[in-house]
Amino acid sequence: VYEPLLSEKNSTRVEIDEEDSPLPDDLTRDSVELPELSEPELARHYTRLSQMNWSVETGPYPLGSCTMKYNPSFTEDVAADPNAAIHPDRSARSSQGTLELLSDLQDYLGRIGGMDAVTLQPPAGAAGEFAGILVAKAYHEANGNDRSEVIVPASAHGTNFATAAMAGYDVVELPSGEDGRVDVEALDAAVSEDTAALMLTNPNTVGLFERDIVEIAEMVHDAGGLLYYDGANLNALLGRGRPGDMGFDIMHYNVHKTFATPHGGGGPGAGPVGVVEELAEFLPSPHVRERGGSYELYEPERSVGKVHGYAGNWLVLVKAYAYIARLGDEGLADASAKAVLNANYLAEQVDLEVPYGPFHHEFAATAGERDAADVAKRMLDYGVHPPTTKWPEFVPEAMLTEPTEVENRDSLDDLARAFNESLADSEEELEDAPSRTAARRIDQASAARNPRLSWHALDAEEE
Amino acid sequence: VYEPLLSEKNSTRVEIDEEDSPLPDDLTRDSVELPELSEPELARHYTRLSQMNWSVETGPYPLGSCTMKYNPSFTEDVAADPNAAIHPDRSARSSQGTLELLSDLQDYLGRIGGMDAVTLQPPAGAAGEFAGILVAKAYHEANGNDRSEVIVPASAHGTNFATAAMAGYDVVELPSGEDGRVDVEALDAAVSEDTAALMLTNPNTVGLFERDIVEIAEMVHDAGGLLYYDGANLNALLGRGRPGDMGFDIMHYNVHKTFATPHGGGGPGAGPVGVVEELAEFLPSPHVRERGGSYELYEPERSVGKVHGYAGNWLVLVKAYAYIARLGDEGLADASAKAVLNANYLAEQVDLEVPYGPFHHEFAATAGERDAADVAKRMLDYGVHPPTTKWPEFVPEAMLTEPTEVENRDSLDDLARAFNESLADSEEELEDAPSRTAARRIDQASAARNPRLSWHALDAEEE
Amino acid sequence: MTRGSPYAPHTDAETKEMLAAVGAESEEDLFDIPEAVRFDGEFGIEARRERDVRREIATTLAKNDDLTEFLGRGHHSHYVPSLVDDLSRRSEFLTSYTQYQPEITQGFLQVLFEYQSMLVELTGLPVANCSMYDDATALAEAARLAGRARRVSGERVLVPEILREGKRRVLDNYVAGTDLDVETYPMDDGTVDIDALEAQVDEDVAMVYAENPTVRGSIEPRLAEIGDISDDSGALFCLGTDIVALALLEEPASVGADVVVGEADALGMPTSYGMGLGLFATREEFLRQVPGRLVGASEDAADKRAYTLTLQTREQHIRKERATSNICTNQAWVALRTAMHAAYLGPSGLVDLAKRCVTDAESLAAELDGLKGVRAPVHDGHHFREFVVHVDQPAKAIASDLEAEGFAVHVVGEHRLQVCVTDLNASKTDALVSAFEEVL
Amino acid sequence: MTRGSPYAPHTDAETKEMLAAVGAESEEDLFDIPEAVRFDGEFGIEARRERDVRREIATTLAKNDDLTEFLGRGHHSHYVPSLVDDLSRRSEFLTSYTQYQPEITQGFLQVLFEYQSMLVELTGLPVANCSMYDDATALAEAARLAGRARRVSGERVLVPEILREGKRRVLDNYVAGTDLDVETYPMDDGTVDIDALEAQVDEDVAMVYAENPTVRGSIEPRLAEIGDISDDSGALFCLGTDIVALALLEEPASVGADVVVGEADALGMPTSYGMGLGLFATREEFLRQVPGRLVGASEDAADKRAYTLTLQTREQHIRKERATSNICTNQAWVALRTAMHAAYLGPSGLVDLAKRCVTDAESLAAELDGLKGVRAPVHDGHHFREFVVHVDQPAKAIASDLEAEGFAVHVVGEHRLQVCVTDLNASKTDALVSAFEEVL
Repeated sequence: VYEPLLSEKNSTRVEIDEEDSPLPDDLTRDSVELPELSEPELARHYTRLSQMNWSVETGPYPLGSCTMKYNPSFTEDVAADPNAAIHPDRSARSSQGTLELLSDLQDYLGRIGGMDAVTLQPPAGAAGEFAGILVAKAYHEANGNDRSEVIVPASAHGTNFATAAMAGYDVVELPSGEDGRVDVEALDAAVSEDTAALMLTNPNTVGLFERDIVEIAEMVHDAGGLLYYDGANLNALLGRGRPGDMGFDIMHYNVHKTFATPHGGGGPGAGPVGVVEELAEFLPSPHVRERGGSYELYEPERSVGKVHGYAGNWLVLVKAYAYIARLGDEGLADASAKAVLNANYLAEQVDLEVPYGPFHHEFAATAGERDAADVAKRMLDYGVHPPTTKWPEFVPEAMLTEPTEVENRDSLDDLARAFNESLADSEEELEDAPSRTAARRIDQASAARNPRLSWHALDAEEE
Repeated sequence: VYEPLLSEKNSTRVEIDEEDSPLPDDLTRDSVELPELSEPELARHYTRLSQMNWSVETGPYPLGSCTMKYNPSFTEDVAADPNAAIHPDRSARSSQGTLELLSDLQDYLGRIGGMDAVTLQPPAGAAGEFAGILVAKAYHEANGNDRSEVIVPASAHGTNFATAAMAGYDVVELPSGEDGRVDVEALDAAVSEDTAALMLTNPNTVGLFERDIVEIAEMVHDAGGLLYYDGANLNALLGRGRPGDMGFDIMHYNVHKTFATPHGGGGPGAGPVGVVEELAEFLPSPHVRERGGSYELYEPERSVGKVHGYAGNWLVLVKAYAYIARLGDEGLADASAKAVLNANYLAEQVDLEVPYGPFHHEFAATAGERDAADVAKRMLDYGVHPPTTKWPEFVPEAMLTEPTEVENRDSLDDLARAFNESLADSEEELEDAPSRTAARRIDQASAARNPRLSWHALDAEEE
Repeated sequence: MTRGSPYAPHTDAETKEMLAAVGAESEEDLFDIPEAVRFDGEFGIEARRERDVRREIATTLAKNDDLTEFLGRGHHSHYVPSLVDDLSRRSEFLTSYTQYQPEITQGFLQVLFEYQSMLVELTGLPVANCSMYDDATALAEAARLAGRARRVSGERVLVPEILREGKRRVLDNYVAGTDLDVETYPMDDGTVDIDALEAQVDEDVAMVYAENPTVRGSIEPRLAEIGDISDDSGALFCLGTDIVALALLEEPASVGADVVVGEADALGMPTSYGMGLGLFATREEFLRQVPGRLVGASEDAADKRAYTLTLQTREQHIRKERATSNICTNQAWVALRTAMHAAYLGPSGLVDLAKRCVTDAESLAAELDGLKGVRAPVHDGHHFREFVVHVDQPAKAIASDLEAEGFAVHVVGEHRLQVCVTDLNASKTDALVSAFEEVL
Repeated sequence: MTRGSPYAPHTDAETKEMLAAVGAESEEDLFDIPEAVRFDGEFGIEARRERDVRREIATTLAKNDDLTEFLGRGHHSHYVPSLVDDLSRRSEFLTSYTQYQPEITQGFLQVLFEYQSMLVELTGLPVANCSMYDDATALAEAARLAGRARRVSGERVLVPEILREGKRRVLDNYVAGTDLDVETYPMDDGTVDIDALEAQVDEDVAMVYAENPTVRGSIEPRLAEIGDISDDSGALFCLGTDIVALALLEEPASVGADVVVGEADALGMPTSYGMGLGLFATREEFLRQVPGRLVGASEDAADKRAYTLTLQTREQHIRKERATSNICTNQAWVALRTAMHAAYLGPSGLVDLAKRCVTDAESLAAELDGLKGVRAPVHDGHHFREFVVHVDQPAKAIASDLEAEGFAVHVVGEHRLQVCVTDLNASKTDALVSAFEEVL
């Protein structure tokens, strides 16, 4: 299966001549050369390409830490409502519907996370982290209390490190404890009056609940620091534990993980941020609130300003609202229960050691003597998507697996079979994998060594 | 690629007990046993099945006489308008929008076919034929002139024969002339005062225009018969010839062929019927007309009654209207021009004899010594959909090919290559074909010999 | 790009080259049409941009009043889950043709096979076809089947006196070319007058047709007796119903139905101005007399299960004037949607939905019955979705006034309305009752 | 089915068996959460049926007034062809993840590669990434890139004094953790005051940012000079623009732009309350400083062309605190839609659309200028899509009155409005002019 590039189907140069241009020549470019194709050709192009793409509706997608849940199609209809298609610079008076929905979603998220105020502005989880750390920074500054460090466990998502650095903090990396959780003694050593915040995922990136969370929170708070919750794993806890109740001061939600908005091949997501009452005045601007039956936008008193040019990924937020409303208390709690059950059941069926536990919605198996990435490639040959591999790093040859609640037992058994048969295959078969897919193993090194990032680059190479 | 049946995924028996039923036991069944599956499971089931299906958006679909054009996706949006979702028993007063659109479409079709009045009720081409023949019958009866025969060329669509028989007529089959067209002498011999109608496709089923159409019309009319136009090949003539101008009294339109409404895997279509002024009073009931700025439904004076329980396939008609409005005069004429150009170009590239010409939008090549059906199966291995085979019967080993206007030259060249490479392959390869598709050659004889028409039948067989 | 069809991909240069390749000077050269019948006029239809067509049609359709419909009588709708729209619109389904090359159309064939299987389960009959146009044509085809397959020499087709006009008129047309005659038998309080029917049935009856529920929504209490009466005289018993009713009401096979017809589009389709999906199921004995397409299981050359259209020798493209029907294009895509919706509901959801059709109708009838000058339901017994309402005042006037209040109901007699309730309008029944109070 | 999530497929029986398989008695047993922090309360969120959620949200959104918007200022929309909705909604695209297993995600990778290629063509720069969140974050990332990659030792980032507030505030936050300082330079009659800029630029300037068109819709006439000034001092020249403007206005590479940022969602997306698609393109020299994802061509083991995410060592999941940005999830699906829309238009359609952005704005300005008490455009020179309008009366009052008439425009000063026209509202310009007359 090979679908030519658009540019290989047609390439047409359109000249921009002064005579039929509304602009003088010196304000315009000379020409544009792009593919000129008809609608039927494009329909086929993209239909074929779509069929060359794995997705949640194709089959299991057990990428650990990515939470690839089923995305209910009705949420797409809801977001396609023409009344949702409004400009952000409209008056509040003429956009009451949008503001009401945003306000309701702020409220829902607050209840789910145990947070007092929620901003919906961050357009992705990482942007949420950035907004959250800006809030922490502003809080400390407002207290005349400049702090220079953010503590991040070694097992944390890369975004935590990058975000802290982006906000100008020094990153203090906390090694994992022997049981895979935060080493409280190491934390004690790391925490100081320079500590602006500790960023924590709970359950952590191998699915373990940080049992010492109350103690951890006390330690950080005693030192005047704040506790930041990375919401990437919230799908494990719905209805059973709330970051706000555990002592977290700030958290972000990944609505494309926990609330089933589609990942769209890498985005758009949305990363709302919840904070405790004390921090509400620092939230990004504008914030939505109800006043006397109508909704308004306002700037929180000590707002950190903006992390997005407008109001974030509105259409994604609509889908998240629809999902939460569809499930309600019972559905959300059940989603987590089944996500955790599935992870536990699958781990039981897989012939691999899982060094750390008890885990929740995901588990980090170790491929042991095998190369985890090779095993993953071989799994492609068995018709499933493999788990996240070689991460987190403290698990050797990690295969971080998160089936989510949407698989049933049959499909988990299929997944397990793919694991086990891959593991039983020879080293040669693994290195040669995938051999049954349309595309064979792709040379990543060559792509990086000789970057060809456009069809222009390919054309140049051919010449 | 194999996707289990729904029933292989789950089978759940739900009992209907008197205690929680709103009906007494003797009015209800005992139980229902069907698959009980969740939304994610169904989404995957149907997504996978869809990927096991050829379609216009997958690639070329040159089925002769089927006119597989591109179906513009915007027409789906138009038909999904909530205001289109109304019940047929509404008052005319409250359904003016629907009536206006129907009236406008009647008008458009009349202009395109050169007809004076058009009914939109028939839900498919064959139903249109039936309505048309009923009109002819009613006309003759109204003239106190019972006639018993309908003349149909041997090369005609099977529906023509079946329709005439269904309406109670004896079918007189007219052999094809040596040039592939109507043999005027044979027609002369066949026409009599028993002739209710001659049903004709023009261009005919091998793409030839019936050059003697004026003479043919005269012969039939002189004998008191009517001339019926089968609209299956209208895509060849748009803007260049109108059945009404050629002497046809009645015609049907296949909107899923000519006006690009999707075929939907076999339906729904729509088969509007146009007639000349003299026959308008016989059209099915109700008919739509404008009176003083508003639209009403009425029963034509001598209406043949109904061929559909309500108003036919309304949503299909909306799509047809949208297509016609999008193209307009120039677009429709261009569609035909390109359809004819494509057929001629493709025929030129294919290493097969085309015994009859000049053809228009389709051509009947002959596979000669090869089995046309085997060649077709082999073409599947080259990644295209083959033409209609072994029909019409007067062309030996016919491969009736209609690329339509939506292919470009590259794709026609690909098609030609598939033809030619298949033809160059060995007899063995042909008989073994397809060998590269997910499903291999399917045993049709066994399916008919041992009919298994439900999962119940498969279960019974296994026991 | 060239002007002309936006869906023809040819550039001007390409057109020229292709013309050259076929040895023609212009596109017009390719048309072999005698001068006398060449059309050189114009249709006078102006091409419009996509967005303008969308806007224009939206504007036109917006002239349909925004009414809450309590309408039924054979065209019923329930809430169609978004999943059905989303998946059925996938172009591989929507833009495919009849499955004449089964090797590359297994997906659609399997869905149709599953559709057939669901109807086999629901009717209890072993053969269900892929679809007829609607309930009316399905009934008409059943009568023709009875004529071809008849076990007796009779020519009479008996139908209830209370029958939707559209159905009756289609039936009349379909049998007009045969020697069959359609007669009615009487009803009693909305359901079959069994004694009268029995008296009317003789050995010259080819088919007895009854409905459950009836067009007035009555649930037929003595179906098995109708089956027996038919069977005793050698007539075929044809039962009319719909796909949701099948999930709760007596199983057709168990009451002796030989053919089951009716509407299946109550699942899978929005209200669509009468666009339907004719269901058609029958006994094994009549397999080769079935109209329309059938999908069967088979094996491919690698011995894997596969599906294919089968028994095509019944059909017009092979059998021509001796075909069982002239049907070619059917309602395949509607059947696909209906199968998806039924699968979405599953047996629990289907049965629940059917139960609601009984209870919602009962509640609404009781509420209307409480109004002065209104009696509902007019007929005794149980109802499914709909029922007849007696109003002391002229029914037409009431209906017209209700329309002004934003509600549509059927007028079925001088003092009779008919009201249909489903999950789509169930939340508006209070408003309907208030509107009745308003206009009475 | 179990109660609970409609999207968890487990039957009760299955759940029990699975619990048994893992040796747990109940689902609760699987949660290792200390008593102290176990949540046993309720959210108080009631589950609703699909149709009820749809109805509820539709009802809420219907509270947005039905206004014809003449709004722009960085969030622009053009008519999105149905094709884009249809194809982008295909679940294989919509429900897929980042392409970490390229062997089974070639489809999405190729679309992103094509998106990058289109931007390479339009900007003239050889490197374009897969997307940033929006124009504001793209600008902010450009400043950070300038900080990392700078050729000079300077810390100053110069931006025009007329800049959308949202952009400025995001920029401020992104540079707050660096040693960069943001300063403004003056504008003259809506475009860059070249002399003032030149005077301000020194060797301590890391980046000069200019926009074409500006936020007020002015087309910048002296871009190349800005490029030269930047180049001479060793500063990076960052140009802000949008994907439609790129098709007509001067090619960024030809005026010396080192980085191009801006909005690409003017194609592919409906008006969506500011949801964006940040475009980001730059010179080869800064390739390893680029934030976000890049798709590159490569070969598979069978030597066939294939695509893959590349140069990932720039990214947070590998480089952690030394990453070029913390961005992870981006706007990939929006980029896919934008690529589809751009492909649908083709070069002719794109250029035509861009020309209309000039002519439609000119015509509307001229019409408004004809009204008493109105002057438009306020700035001389050429405009793209939008322009500033002077009104003698207070702008707020006029805007509010226009809103009552059904039109939305921007208020950008005490006596200044801003009006934006695209193909979506072009048919309503007469109505807007009439409304102006009405409210003046």
